[in-house]
Amino acid sequence: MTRKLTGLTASRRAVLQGAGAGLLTAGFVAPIWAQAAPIKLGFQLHRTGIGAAYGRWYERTAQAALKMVNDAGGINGRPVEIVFEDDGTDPKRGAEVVEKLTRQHNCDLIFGPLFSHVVIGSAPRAGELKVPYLVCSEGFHVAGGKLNRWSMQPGITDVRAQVQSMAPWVLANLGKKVTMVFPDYAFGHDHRDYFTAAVEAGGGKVLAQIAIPPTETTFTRYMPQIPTDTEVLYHVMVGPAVLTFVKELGEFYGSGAKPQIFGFIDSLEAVDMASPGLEFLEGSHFWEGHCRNKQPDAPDYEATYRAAVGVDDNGASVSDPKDISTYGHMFSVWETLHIIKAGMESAGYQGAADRQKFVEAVEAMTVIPASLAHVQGEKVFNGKTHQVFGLQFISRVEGGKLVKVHTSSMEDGMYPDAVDFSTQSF
Amino acid sequence: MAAVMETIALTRHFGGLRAVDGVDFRLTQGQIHALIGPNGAGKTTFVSLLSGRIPVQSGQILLEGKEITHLPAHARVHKGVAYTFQITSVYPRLSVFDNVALAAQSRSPKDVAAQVAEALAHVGLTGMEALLAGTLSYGHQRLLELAMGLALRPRVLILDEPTQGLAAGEIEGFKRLVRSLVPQTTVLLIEHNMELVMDLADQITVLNFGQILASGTPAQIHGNAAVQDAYLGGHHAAH
Amino acid sequence: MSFGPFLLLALLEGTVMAAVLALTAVGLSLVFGVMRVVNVAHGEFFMVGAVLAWFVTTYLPFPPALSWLVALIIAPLIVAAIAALADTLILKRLTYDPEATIVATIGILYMLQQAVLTLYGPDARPVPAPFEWRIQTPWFGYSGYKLFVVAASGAILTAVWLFMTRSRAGLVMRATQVDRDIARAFGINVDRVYAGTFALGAGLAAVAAVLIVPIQQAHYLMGHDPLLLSFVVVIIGGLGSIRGTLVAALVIGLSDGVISMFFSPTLAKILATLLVAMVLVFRPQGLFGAKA
Amino acid sequence: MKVWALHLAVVAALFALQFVLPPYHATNLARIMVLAVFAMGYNIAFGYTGLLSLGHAVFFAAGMFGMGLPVWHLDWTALPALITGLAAGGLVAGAVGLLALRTAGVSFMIVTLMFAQAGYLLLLYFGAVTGGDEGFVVETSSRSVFGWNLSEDGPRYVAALTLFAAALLSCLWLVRSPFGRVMVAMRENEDRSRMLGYNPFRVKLIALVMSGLYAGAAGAVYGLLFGYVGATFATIQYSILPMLYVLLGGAGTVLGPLLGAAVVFYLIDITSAFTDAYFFVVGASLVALVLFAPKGILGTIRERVAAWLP
Repeated sequence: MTRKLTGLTASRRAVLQGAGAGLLTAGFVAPIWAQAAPIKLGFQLHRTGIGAAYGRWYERTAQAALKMVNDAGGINGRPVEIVFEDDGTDPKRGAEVVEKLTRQHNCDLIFGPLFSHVVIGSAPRAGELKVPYLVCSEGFHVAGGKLNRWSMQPGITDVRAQVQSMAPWVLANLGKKVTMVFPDYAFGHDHRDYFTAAVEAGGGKVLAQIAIPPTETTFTRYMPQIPTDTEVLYHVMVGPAVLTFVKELGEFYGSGAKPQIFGFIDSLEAVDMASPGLEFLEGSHFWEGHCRNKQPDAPDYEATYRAAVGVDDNGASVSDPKDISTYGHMFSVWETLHIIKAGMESAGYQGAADRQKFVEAVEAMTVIPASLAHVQGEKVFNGKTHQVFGLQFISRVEGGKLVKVHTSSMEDGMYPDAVDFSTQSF
Repeated sequence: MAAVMETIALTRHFGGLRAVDGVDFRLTQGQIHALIGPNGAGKTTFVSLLSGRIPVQSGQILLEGKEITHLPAHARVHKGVAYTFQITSVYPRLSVFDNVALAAQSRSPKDVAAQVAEALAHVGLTGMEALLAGTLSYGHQRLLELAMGLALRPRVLILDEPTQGLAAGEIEGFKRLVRSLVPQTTVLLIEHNMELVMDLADQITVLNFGQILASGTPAQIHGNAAVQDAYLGGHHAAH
Repeated sequence: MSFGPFLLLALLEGTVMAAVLALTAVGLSLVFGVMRVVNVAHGEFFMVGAVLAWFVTTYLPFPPALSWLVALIIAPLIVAAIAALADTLILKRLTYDPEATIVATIGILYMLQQAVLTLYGPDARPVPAPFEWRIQTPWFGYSGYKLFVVAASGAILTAVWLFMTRSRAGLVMRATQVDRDIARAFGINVDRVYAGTFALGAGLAAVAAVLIVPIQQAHYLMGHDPLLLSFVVVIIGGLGSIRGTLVAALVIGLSDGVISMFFSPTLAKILATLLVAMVLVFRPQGLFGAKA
Repeated sequence: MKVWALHLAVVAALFALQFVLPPYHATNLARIMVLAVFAMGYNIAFGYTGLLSLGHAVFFAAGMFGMGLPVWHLDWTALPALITGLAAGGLVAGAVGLLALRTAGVSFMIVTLMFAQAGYLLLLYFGAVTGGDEGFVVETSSRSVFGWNLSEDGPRYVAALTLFAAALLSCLWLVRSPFGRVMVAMRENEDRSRMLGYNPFRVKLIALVMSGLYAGAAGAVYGLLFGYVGATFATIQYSILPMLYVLLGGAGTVLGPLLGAAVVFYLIDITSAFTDAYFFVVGASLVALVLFAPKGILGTIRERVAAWLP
């Protein structure tokens, strides 16, 4: 305890992991780093709790991005360190972790959280501490105006834009009568609200909205609620029971007639497409934030990225082909770190005093071209809503692999600004 | 003579066991009344019904002419019926003062300390206020129990086997104490110690198989052959 | 879907749920009945059983059916051993004081859960079913394995019932349930009976888990739901009454599928939870148990 | 006198600590003080009256949402919202108590657990009003009391300390009052207390409502000081934590909850740096406490050296 009260002890494990890459290359590539104090980035990580399956891959992606940034000379010529702190996927602990990263580890900024309730629970504290808080969450909370000027989402498109840009293609190619199955909490409600609106705007009809409680472990009994005249079944599930859901869907339809199936890859994130019981997905479609199976038209840097994060061409860990990554989402960590680098360099970031300058520098970003740093593709950042917009992919399951059949346009995902953070005070 | 407490056809069965079976009973104001009978005769059940620890099945209980049959136990205490337990039931982890204060403040929140001092003085435990009740000797715990009963300033004080486990010398003191309570308080005593009962009681009621076998003065009870048969059983036969 | 097939599916699902519930809850009921211990860690014994099944099926080089069978034997044995150890090291020393044991089993809950998190990790992992067989009706398909689960649960529950009513060990357990002191006076080693009962209760949870894990996934937080559901079943059936537990499992399993068609499932869960509270308040012997 | 001096000294020391501690630990201490008030409420029910509840999370959440919902939907200012939060904690405790107190012991634990679970699910079910699983942010503009902006470190610490001091001193007064004596009597022997003229149901209900007021106040202030209101605070974990704080610090001691909350907070904070399984510590301490130190830290100290400790 006394040791703790001095405020000096860092998270041992976190420093070992986070600093490892940076310090190694420090002596190697750029000897001047010997004098330069490192830039410390705090990572709010879902290492335990309900978000842990994502957290593991987010940590791995962050390590890979860190290595790449340090290998390329760090940020403003300074080495970079990441301090990881587990938030247990809990909003109370999340706010405490923001505090710890900022005040005990003296991190320059914080990034990385995915689950919305953690983001919403932690963002107020980040705002009070005036520390930039870059979330990798997909939630509509940032652009929805719920948070504050210190919170941004520059690494991944939000749910609203994702679902909205799916609607035109789904209506044109799969059918007009849609039934939606989604988890009965905020993330699912965003899907429900924005996809329904987009379907109706496109002349289609949502026949039924089936909300499933997040604690549910068996789903078959919900399936008779799917109207028989459904042309498209839209599904998105999250959490440890995702595989059960998809398997039971397959059992339910069996070899009988079934509607077109369109799912968000969230329903199968970190799940092997070759799992027994998933054969029925053959020919169905998925939204993908980033194509899990390497596509023939993939740019060169896609291979570099996969090698860096240790993922093979099928989206599995290179060390274990059954260990599937959260490939459709984890690029957001990679890209966020590169936004941090770009923002800090453009702001001439020196230390904590320049945090506001950093936020303003990110707000000033607009078009972000595709590159290794932005491996998922071209993006447009909206400085007013603090939300980035990007391209979305639709893939079809062919021979157990996800084959890209459609890329949305940037405009498909655009919607009117709900907030203008740039006019708010810091 | 006025009855302070009265029961009419009071009944309580447990399954097939008729623990208390149609008892009509009068407790006369200002007396020491003893309730005797063999083990299992229903004495403790009977006083539990009086004090409200066990709900009545049928019949009535009157306190100074007013019906209290279905009044909960704690409300009867406020009406003036106090009960001390067969097995010493002080709060062992609380101080002697707190034990008595709990009783005193239940009656009146005013001047608790003075009331406590008075009750402790009455039973001769003055000076032990700060001790934990659980550290007292058994005899002292019984006295403390009695002090708690007194601090309630009851009209009817029910003592369930108060001398059980007391040394002979302590019993003498106990007798003096109980005598000093009447006639302000009416005492109902369950006792096995016949010598004590004969010496102390103004009136005796004998219960057997849940019914009243006999009732009268000590002399009357002493001469009652039915009581001798039922209660003293083999002892009588040996004569 | 028209009403007939709809009902058929609801009944099928209800039967599976009832079987699973009965199997999960019977251990909890047994432990409460014999030992008067409310085992809050019951769900974690279930979870450990499922995780052990994953380890066994993953690391044994046998075909799925065989390695699953091995898991069905090994996992409950290991879980039972853990439970017996917990009983001897912790519960016995608390002399089975009801409130202290609840606090202690909450502690055991966290310890088991976190130990699994460390050794197994946070991912949900599938365990292959011993066989893949799908029944196709004209209206919907159904998992043949789920029907197997119903049959297996029935067999196991029958075995438990026979054990309790016919075997000497069962007799000893029931004697201890009636009166621990008298049982001791008759020379029954109550300590061993308790350890055995606790182990048996936990082992049954693990058996249920191994049966169910092919239709769910093994995950370190999966014990929460079975625990709450077991509570619901055991309390509505009457604490400690095994027959009541079975009846309640059947009623709740069958009605749940139907109820959640008409109400929101969250609302159904709220109502079930409140029902449990009300049963404890107003009818502590349970809805189906005999009056104590 | 010694007793009041000790407790006032603790309050004074806590006041002084804000100038000494590094800001990280000062904010932690502000959190700990509010959580300690929650635990004090738990202690009134469990430590003093013997009511072992597994549902206190719902009282804390009632206070939090009782404060947060009027601020969010009706644009209330902080002060009246704090009062509704406090009242919500007491009301929910009263409603739960009216039913749950008809049971005792193990049944009481399960009934309170079930009510709390139902409360959590209700928060999710009425997500449109409560923010559901995501919860909601309490706007900084609504977080001022008497012109003090509670989102700033200094005022926040003082506000937490004010609540803590008020709770500590009123708790001290309560347990040394005649009613405090009756609560303890109820814990020690309910049957005997009834025969001294106390209505057990009434005494326990009053104790539970006071406990709920403490928990509600803590929930309301926690939401206000840290700017977030969410349904996770109604989960079972937040019923178990105050129990752990109280068992560790010492059930039935006035300062135990503060000590317990502080030790558990730093146990988790420190061990999370070394292992993912930091909740193992929570489980192991629960087991160790019931096995080896059922009286907790201060309870043991009181027994061995300082019998005067309230």
